[in-house]
Amino acid sequence: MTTGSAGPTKKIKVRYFAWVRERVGKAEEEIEAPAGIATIAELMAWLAGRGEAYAYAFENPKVIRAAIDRNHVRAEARIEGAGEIAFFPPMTGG
Amino acid sequence: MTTGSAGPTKKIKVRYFAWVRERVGKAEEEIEAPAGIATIAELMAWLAGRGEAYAYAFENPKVIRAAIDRNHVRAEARIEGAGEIAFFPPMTGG
Amino acid sequence: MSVHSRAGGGPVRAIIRLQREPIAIAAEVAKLVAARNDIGAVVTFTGICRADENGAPIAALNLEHYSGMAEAEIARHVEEAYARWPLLGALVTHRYGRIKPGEDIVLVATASSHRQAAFAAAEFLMDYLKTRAPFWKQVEAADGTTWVEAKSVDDAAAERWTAPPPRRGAAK
Amino acid sequence: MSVHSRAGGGPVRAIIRLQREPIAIAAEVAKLVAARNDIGAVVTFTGICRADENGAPIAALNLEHYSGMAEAEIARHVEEAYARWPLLGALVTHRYGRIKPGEDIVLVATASSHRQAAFAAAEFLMDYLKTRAPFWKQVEAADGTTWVEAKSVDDAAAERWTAPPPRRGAAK
Repeated sequence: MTTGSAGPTKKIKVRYFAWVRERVGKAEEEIEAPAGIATIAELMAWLAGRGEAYAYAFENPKVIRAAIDRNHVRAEARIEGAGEIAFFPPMTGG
Repeated sequence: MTTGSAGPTKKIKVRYFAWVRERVGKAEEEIEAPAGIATIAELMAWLAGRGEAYAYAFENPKVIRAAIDRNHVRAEARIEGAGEIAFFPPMTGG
Repeated sequence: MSVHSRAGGGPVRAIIRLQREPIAIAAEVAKLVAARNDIGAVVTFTGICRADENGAPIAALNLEHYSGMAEAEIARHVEEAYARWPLLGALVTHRYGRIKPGEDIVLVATASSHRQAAFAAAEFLMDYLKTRAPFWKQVEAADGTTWVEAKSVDDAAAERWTAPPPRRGAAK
Repeated sequence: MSVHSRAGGGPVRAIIRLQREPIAIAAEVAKLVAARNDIGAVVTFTGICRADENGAPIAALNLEHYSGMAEAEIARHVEEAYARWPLLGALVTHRYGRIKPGEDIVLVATASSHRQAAFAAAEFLMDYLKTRAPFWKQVEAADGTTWVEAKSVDDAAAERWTAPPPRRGAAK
């Protein structure tokens, strides 16, 4: 999946936790998302298009939480400048 | 101090705690209150008439708490049948 | 004095102990959870003798209590806590006698499957100990002794519990 | 990982520790009150692995966490607790890895001059750990593993703290 926007792609470290990690099949990876991918929601949609495992992991993006550089963010958050983005289910610590 | 009522006096064990004990000058005693003394409030008034130490201890009966047979009671509680009556300041445990 | 009540020969339901000796907190709490696997939450409250009272330094606290009544009052409130929340254990240890700054005065511990019952019951028991259990604190300072006065804020805290508990959630 | 922050070289302000090892509760709590004489109240919460989840027996919990983010999240919430209540110490120890029934998962301890701040801060920290700290529990049972689902009652508990704290009484 690509968008119509021009501009260079950017490398981002992406980390997955709990069942998102299990479904994706890896704990972390470096990705190069097209420059047109501006938000967490758009990144999840783009990731879901990368194959069956990703489609399964991100089949219900509403339940998936995200962090940019270790801070919780909403799906609308812009990813520009992010060094590390993480996706995970709702937390169940304590 | 006596009341006009007829009837026998009764022996009651009375205990004092904290500054009530210090003012009365003893931790416990057996008393024989006149039969006309029916309530905790009346007993405090009667005790206050027994001398300077008692007058000092019971000078402000509103702040003094009481227990009959180890249960908290109000000043209006009737003392008939009581085996042990205790007087003490508000509790400050914990 | 110590009261151990077991419901139907099961695990310890309530431990109530009044003692002069320092409180062995870890050992006491261990008794609550010993040989059980249904407890998910333990809350403890420890009250400690501070080195000052209303800003003035103190040498010690002297704790007086009404033996017999104190145990009975505490036991009644532990039973009330059991009636209000799904508890799996409760423990109250209160010292009396002379207690120096830095020493423990009281330990309340509550156990439940889930955290909210344990927190609420511990607060409930502490509010009652502060206002209804027959203990009296005397401050011993360089210039003599004074009895600690009851605080209206403690009465207000205890008043909270005269209404039914606001929440009985199942969150652990 | 362990964070000890001291305000102006004074006593320990916050201890945050994530570890695989069992939690030495008594030793951890002792650090909070060590060499201090202004603490009048210590509240602890211990979360314990129960032998069942939703009624079914479990073999263990596997705790996954986001190293680095977890410490930072907890530290932020400890600072928020300090901003809300007059705390004199706070401690959070959270385990990760495989935890068997009966073993401790988490310890939160709070210290204050008076009891209400200590109780409120401990509840606040636990509500946040349950809903915001990046930890995930996986249940290991005879028939396989399943991830624990977040509970709406935990979210509701955490929501309580989005309003200013209801009381800041001075009762000990």
